[in-house]
Amino acid sequence: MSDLDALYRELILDHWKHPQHFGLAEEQADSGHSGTSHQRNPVCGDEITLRAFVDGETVTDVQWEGRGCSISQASASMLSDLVAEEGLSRAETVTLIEGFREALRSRGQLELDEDVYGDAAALSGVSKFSARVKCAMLAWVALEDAIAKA
Amino acid sequence: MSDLDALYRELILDHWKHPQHFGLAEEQADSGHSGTSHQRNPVCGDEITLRAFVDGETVTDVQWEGRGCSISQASASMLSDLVAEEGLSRAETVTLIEGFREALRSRGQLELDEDVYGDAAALSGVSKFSARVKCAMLAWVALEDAIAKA
Amino acid sequence: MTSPTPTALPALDAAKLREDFPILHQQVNGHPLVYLDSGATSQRPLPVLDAERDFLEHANAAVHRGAHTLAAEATELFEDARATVAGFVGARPEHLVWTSGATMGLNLVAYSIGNASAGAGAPASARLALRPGDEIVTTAIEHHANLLPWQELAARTGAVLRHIPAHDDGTLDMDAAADLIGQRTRIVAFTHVSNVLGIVNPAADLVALARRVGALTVMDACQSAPHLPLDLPALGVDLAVFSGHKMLGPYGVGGLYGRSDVLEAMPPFLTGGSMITTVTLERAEYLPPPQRFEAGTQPIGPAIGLAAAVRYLDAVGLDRIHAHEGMLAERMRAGLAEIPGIRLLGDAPGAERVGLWSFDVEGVHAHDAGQFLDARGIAVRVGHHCAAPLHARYGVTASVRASTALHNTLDDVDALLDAASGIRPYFGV
Amino acid sequence: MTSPTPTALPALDAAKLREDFPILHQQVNGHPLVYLDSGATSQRPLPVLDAERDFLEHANAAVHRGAHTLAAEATELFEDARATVAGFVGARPEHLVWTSGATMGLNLVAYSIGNASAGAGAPASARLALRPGDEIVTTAIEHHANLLPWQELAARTGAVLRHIPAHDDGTLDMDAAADLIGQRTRIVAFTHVSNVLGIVNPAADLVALARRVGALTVMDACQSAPHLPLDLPALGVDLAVFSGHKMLGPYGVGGLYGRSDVLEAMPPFLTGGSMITTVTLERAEYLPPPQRFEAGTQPIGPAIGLAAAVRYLDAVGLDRIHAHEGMLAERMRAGLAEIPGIRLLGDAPGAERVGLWSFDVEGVHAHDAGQFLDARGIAVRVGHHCAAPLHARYGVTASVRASTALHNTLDDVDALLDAASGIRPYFGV
Ligand SMILES: Cc1ncc(COP(=O)(O)O)c(C=O)c1O
Ligand SMILES: Cc1ncc(COP(=O)(O)O)c(C=O)c1O
Repeated sequence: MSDLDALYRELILDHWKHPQHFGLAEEQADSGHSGTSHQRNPVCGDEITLRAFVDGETVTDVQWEGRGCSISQASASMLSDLVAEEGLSRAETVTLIEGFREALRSRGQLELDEDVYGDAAALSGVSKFSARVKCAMLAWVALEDAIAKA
Repeated sequence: MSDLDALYRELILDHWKHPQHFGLAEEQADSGHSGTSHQRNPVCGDEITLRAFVDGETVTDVQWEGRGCSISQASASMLSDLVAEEGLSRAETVTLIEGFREALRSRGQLELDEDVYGDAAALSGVSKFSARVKCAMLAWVALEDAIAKA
Repeated sequence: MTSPTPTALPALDAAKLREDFPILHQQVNGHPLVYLDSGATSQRPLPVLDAERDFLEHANAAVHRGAHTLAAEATELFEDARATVAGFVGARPEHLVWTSGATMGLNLVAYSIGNASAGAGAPASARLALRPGDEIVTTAIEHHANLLPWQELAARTGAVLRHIPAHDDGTLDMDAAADLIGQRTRIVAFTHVSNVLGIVNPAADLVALARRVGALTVMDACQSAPHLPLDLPALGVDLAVFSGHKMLGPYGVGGLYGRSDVLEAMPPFLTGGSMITTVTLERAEYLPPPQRFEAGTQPIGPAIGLAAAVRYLDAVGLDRIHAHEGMLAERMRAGLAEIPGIRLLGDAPGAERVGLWSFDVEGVHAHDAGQFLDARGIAVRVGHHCAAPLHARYGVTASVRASTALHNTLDDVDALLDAASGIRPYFGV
Repeated sequence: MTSPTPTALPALDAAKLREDFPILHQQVNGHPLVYLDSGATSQRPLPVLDAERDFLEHANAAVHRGAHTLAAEATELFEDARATVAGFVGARPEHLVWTSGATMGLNLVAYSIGNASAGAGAPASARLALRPGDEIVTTAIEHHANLLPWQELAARTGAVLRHIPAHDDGTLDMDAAADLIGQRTRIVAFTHVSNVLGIVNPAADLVALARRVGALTVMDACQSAPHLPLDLPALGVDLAVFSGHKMLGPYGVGGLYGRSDVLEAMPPFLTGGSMITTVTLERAEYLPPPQRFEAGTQPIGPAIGLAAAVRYLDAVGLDRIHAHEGMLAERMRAGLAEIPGIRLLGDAPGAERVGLWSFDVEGVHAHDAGQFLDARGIAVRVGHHCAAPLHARYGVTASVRASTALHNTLDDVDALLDAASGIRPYFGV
């Protein structure tokens, strides 16, 4: 597998073309149970708006909209899938995000565990491309922020 | 003769220790017949105030006061001697100054003619020391300016 | 393409020039490096690297302030560099102010005018002062460096910022310019060549429009200085800036060219050592230009390196460079236009250009396209290239830009074209 | 001399270090060069020259804005350099802003506060705003770079500039400082080490006085950074500046250190590329620090060179350097004080110092004295060293300054002393 193919795994291109949890439902404007974050990558102008729904300590759903490169879009899609399906707690989600950040900053040293990260584990290859780490992180930073606000 | 001795000729040290035409007579404040110029070397803070007296087209006298290095002081002294004693015209003085400037900027290529420049010809050696050219020029620039004002 | 091809001159031999650039001789991701990012920063030929190093190994000293031998030698080299770089743009040494780069040069001008507007400077500075309602005209295609300083100046002074719009083909709307530049216009700031579009703007026409109303002209020559012959006094602009690192020279140095009367009227911007005549604890008096604008230790080594860079450019010949890069641009255009889904930004038929094209790949984000090219050793820039409003004008947030320099060959262009045709297939769009 | 001499460490071997400095191995006017002008600009050791050149030959590209391999590599090297240089002064990377030098750093601070005073910036910027009657306190011994920007800021805002006086022995009058720094004081700007006197000022005491009244502290660390161990966060200053070229590094780069909350509150100064989040034709929003203050292409090669310089300094050890230079200063003082007609400026008994002395030669102008020394291959600086008010304080317009670096040996000092004793005899005074 070439380096490029290791970056653009099948799974990533799939999520990019068929983004999950895409679209912010208009009627569900922010309540006590949700928080919204807007994040932007100043270099390329990519942006994301992500909303997290929290019930007590449990993150129940994630919705997002945005535009950007395949990595940033796929990452948002994979993250939403992961969090919404697992019914993680706030604390678990924060730990998840921290682990993801660490792996992506590892310059290829750390692999993401598929059992923990699901499809998002396919983003491990990004960590070798330091200029793309920000793209992959965008949604995760947004989720971190959105949960803090919810 | 060492390079240093070529710079600090006997004659220069003499003029430095015994400056000619030094002192601005208070009673003779600027009239239509004189012009005064103040010049400063910003690097070292050296300064000179020089007054030129002009009768019609003839430069009749030069007086100056100032402080600075031996080169700048000797140069002022020599210049005053030269101009005051020769009774040069404005035009001749300007030509003299231009020739002096050219020689000093020649990086050792041009020698000042003793017949024309008198004691000031001893300043030829300065042209090899580019950092000192400004010192030697200070009085000459002041005279140029003072004549223009007179 | 109306680029002048001086048939009298033999074409330059880019393959031979390449040998002077050590960085080009490497493999990237298993392919020979194809450097098509000179618009961001150029690579340095050996004579530039050597000039700076020689200076540092043999003559380095702080200039203008010392009498010792090294200091005198360094001062001469530094002032010779000023004369050389000034001469490169047709100017005299006293019309060239050293800066740390183009961004700094444009900020210098804007802040100096801001200071004049606040009452600083000599009586002559009053003519530069802006009052509320005065207008600053720039264009819709500027690099942020020639936009933000004017936004800030307008905010500080109450002046109004207006923009000459661009046509869809990337050329400036000169009819609109003629309407916009009016009695209230005090400054017209424009780029000679956009770093996204590559089109050479009609500088002389803009200068004429500004002159008609007595407005000051400020030209961003970053993307023209290394690519075409430039005679700033002949062009008639009042002020112009360029960056060393974009013209084969070092980082950390640039030039601000100014007409005597304009520089004379400008109050100081940065203050500190070496730009004063007298200083007391309470107040300071300032030297004439260019020193007035050169506070503190100047980039001495980089200035000497930049002089070597313009000597290198001059030795090759700006006419030949312009013709060569025009030829590369022509081939690039022809090839890119044929690739399905690629849209060129600023594809104005017949416009004079430098060797630079930006493009959008339908369905593929610029970052992904750039990554794909990089995997084949091709270095291009992706993003908004510090010209976000221009990209918004074209309905995109980012584009891919391939920019050439005198060392690029037709092989480089062909490598780009070959790889670019693979982008959309790879991503399956 | 109370310089700490860490007896645990073996003294540094200056003669060995000399070998790393190519420029030192030359004859000047028939004598081996004795470089005693590091206070003006330091010389660069081979690892610094090589680091910059290696980068330019192998990894050069514009940073932060590109996805291609060279750009990614250059960005990593550039940000690693930031971490290295920040670490050198005890700080974290996000607290270090690249500048083109100390003069630029001080102007950045003064203009940013000026912009805050004019209403720019975030709500937090209001706490930096100056109002008429507010006071800026600096000292009577500053370099023009730490005086003129404050004069200008005072003039722009209506603030009042006051000066902590110095005793005859060159130490600051700390009783006067305690009186001057009061409720109206908003900024206290001082030099850590004067470039004329060489005395290490009581920075921690000044910071304490400023803190008492909630004033911002700005420290000029130009002449301390290369000569003694520096921990800026521990010292407690809010902001501090230094210049690369004075600390074995390249021209064209310097650092501004700032505490997070202070940098956060400061509005932008220079505007342009790479410091924004969003830009439209009408307005821009700015990135957080440090990027907010880094408009345009940064001095990438020089930053990488500066990182190599501080690694070199660190490898030798700042404690050892401080002890070594203190020893040179001691010998210099003893020798100069014995020469009839030589008067040392700032001869404070027992003061902690760096290896630098300025002196006046009775009856001989500094220019002439410097010329005489140069004829013997000894490079010293003559003039007011951009500290005219300090010289006025001592009743002279110019002085001779001999300043050392880690490569200077006792032989260098002895050569100076031997030659200096010949000055007055040569000029017959
Ligand atoms: C104490 C001090 N402050 C500031 C400066 C200014 O530094 P630069 O000229 O590198 O900006 C210098 C050096 O000239 C200095 O010695
Ligand atoms: C057209 C144009 N103007 C200004 C700039 C800013 O130049 P610098 O970043 O060297 O200050 C650039 C380069 O980024 C440019 O391309």
